Amino acid sequence: MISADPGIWIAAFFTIAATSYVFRDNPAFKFAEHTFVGCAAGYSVAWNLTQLQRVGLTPMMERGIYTYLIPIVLGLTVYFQYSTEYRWIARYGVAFMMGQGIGMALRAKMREDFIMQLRATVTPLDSALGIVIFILVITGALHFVFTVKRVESEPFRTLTIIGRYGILVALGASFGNTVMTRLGQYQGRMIFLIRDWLGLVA
Amino acid sequence: MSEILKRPIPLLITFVVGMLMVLEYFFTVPALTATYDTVNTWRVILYACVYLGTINLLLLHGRRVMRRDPGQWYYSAWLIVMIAAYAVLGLVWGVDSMNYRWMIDNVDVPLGATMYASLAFYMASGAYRVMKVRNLGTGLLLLSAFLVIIGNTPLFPATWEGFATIRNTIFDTFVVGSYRAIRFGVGLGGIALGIRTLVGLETGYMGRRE
Amino acid sequence: MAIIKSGYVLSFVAFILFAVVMWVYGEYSKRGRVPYVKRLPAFDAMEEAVGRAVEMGRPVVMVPGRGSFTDLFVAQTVAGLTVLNYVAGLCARYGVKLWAPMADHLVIPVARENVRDAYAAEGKLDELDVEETLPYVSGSQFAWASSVIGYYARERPAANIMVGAFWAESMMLAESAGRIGALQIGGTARLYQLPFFAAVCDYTLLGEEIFAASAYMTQDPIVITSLATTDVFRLVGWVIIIVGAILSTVGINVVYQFLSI
Amino acid sequence: MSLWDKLEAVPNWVLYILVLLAMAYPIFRPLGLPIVVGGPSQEAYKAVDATPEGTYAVFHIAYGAGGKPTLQPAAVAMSHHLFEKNLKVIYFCDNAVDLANIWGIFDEVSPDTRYGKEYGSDYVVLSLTGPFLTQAAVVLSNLLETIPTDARGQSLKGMPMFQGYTETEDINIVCQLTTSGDISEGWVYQAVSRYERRLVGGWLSMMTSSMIPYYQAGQIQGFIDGSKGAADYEVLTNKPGEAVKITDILSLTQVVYLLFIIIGNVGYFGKKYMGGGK
Repeated sequence: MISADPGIWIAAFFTIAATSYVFRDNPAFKFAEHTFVGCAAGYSVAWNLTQLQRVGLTPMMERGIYTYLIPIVLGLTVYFQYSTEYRWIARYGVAFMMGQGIGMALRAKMREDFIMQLRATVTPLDSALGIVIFILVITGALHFVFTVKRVESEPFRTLTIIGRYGILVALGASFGNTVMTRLGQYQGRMIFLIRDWLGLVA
Repeated sequence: MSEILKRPIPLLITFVVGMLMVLEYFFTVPALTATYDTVNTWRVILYACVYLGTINLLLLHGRRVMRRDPGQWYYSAWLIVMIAAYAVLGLVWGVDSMNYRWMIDNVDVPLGATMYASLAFYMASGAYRVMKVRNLGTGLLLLSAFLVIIGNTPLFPATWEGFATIRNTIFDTFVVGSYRAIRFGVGLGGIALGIRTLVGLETGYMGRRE
Repeated sequence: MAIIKSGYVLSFVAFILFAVVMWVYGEYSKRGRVPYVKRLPAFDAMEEAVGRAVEMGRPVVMVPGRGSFTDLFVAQTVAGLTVLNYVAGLCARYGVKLWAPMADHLVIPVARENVRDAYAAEGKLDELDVEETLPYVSGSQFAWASSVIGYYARERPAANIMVGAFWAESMMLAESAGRIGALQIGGTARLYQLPFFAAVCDYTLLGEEIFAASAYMTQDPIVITSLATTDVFRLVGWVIIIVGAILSTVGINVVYQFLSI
Repeated sequence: MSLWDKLEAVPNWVLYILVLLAMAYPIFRPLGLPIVVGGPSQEAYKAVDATPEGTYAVFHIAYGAGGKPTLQPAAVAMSHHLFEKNLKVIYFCDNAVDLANIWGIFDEVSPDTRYGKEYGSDYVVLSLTGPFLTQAAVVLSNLLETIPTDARGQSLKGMPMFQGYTETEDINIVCQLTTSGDISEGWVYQAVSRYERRLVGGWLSMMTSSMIPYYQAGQIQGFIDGSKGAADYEVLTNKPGEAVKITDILSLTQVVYLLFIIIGNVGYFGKKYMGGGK
């Protein structure tokens, strides 16, 4: 039994409009896309203003944490990038954001992306699995060496070629998984259209 | 004095805050962690003050409406109405209200889900049109993709468990080994970029180097 | 003494060593001894791509990615702009039409300045219209992608070069350009989009190769010292893995313990 | 036009109609194929199962609209498991779509009626903002100080589940479901590396390749590999639902996909070697 819920009908319209783009760009898609960009911007404004009030302003007023003025002022400096003369003031907010962001993103990489990965590979070469991983890691690592001329001559050159083919097989596996991702995502929409909207299936 | 304010002091802020984050990770020093927690709280509040993306959007589409760009201005006008509606109703009703959930579930979710999902069609035409075995490299890539897709399709492992084993073996060997080699670079390259930024050698984000 | 957490000592020492090695390479390059950088096949392909455009009398599309300067993909965006600068120079020299769609407000002025410099160096600045060659297409992902795909279908470019940070739109671009038979060179360090470029492009820059390609073009000492430093650590890691794996196979786990301090 | 040219000239809209039909048909006639549960899903299940009763679990919902069709079923199955284990669950998100997704999870799981759980005593929903790595640090180490209220504006310190709550130590496991690489990798840097908590990952299957080195190195306990992992977890928790349905249907769609690759290449090689070379 076809759905009577207006919300489901709106959702069905947007599902079809967003799909139509694949066949040909058309007004329904343009309308859908501008709606999507607009409401995403709209709810992020509402969300962040709510957070600013709950996390920043209320504690500052009620618990007297006036140091919260510092991040608020830093945040406002960013708007000076619109002025040509005082553009440099915006650098204060950006500098704080970049320092905090880069420092946070940088700090664990040595351990988790290098040391721990090395440790996971210095395991006994007593299984076919372990040996293949070992070969792929050392050939793959050589493939990304760009500033050492010695690595471009034998025997390293062959190892780097093996490394590149290993990487291509791995990328193929990743591609295969991406097929499942994208098809699975649209599958969900198809179930919505046939079951929730048209009610052709229980 | 104003020259120091323009560049050296912002770079110093980036370095000091960046090093605070790094040192807090390696050393258990209560005062350091307390400062770090405060800076994180400030970062959340600062984030909630910055609406540049929405402002740029309003400027861009506002200009299109003012100029009455043919075939575009009414879409831009609608976009501005959408920003206003979702922003105001989000504050009036509350972003956690059931009314707002209705607006999200019936507009945003179908749009967001379907736009990404429609990439499935590009993958289908891509598979047919451009995924050709042109050389050994693309051949290996396609063979591996083929075996993984078969392993991911319950129809095949249900007939012969070996298909699932082949798929899992490809992941447990090629993907682990090769992506670990790739991850070395992501990690070390990320550290190099991070250090360059903290010491002020990489200031792309501050606009061109004067 | 500040208590360094157990299991983090080696990482901290390695982190400090990384900064020191980078500083040492920096000092060397200041005295003119910039480290060597490998010439990648995809780099030669760019010359081939512009040559093909001259023969076919069709434009070259160069997409420097959709990243910005303030997000963590700044390095990929800068690499993309370097390749844009190089391709723009070739297009100016051989009188080929270039089209480079823009997606980020902060990147536009820098990209246009780069291309102006490239055309000026070839003495062809008068032939350049930055508004048309580097148009701001859109900030939103799918609107941007549909405009680029529209350009491929209309202009049928001879070559499509995509280097920089890409997201889900990479498959759309690669598929559409492949459909019209353009010679494709793709490169990104965003791992999730790498499979599409590798599957569809004629030449692919895998992950960090985009940094090596841009470093080769500019010989920028700052980027090259970074590459050289990461190579030092990669090769040290290479030796550790070989020694460690062999020793642990015969039951000596000293390397594993060393990596755990 | 030779046979090979015909094979290579199928227009796109025909391909798309075939894909749509292949997706629609099994919805009417489910194939009902058995699910072969993968290793990583089993490890994820075991990790949650080994969590001591009464400890805290952080559950990060970050798949938005794009990931909802394939990952929301995993969130539902995992929520059933967390409540069955009598854990105190801290749900958190950083946008309105994921908050709507969390309300959707509670509609299906109904923790109050089915498990006798009470909001504020057994589970809570937080809405945060800021760069992700900062959010993770706040949730794991400085929650009550930084975030005064929950998603509905109620005070956290007043809630029974936060009486005597000690930051970080009380959190036994972090579960996350996301479509963003920065978040899946970010959790390794924060939850595993900085705060040494157990981590169960969950993402779109296209992200598995770049995350699997962390799993093989033991940094991640187990993970949900897209809709396939979600179906596995539904089977493991004995709650078959949307994911089992999607994976069943995917069988036919992916077979059609394989045919496209084959036909495309047959046409390509036919033309190249049999006649009318390119």
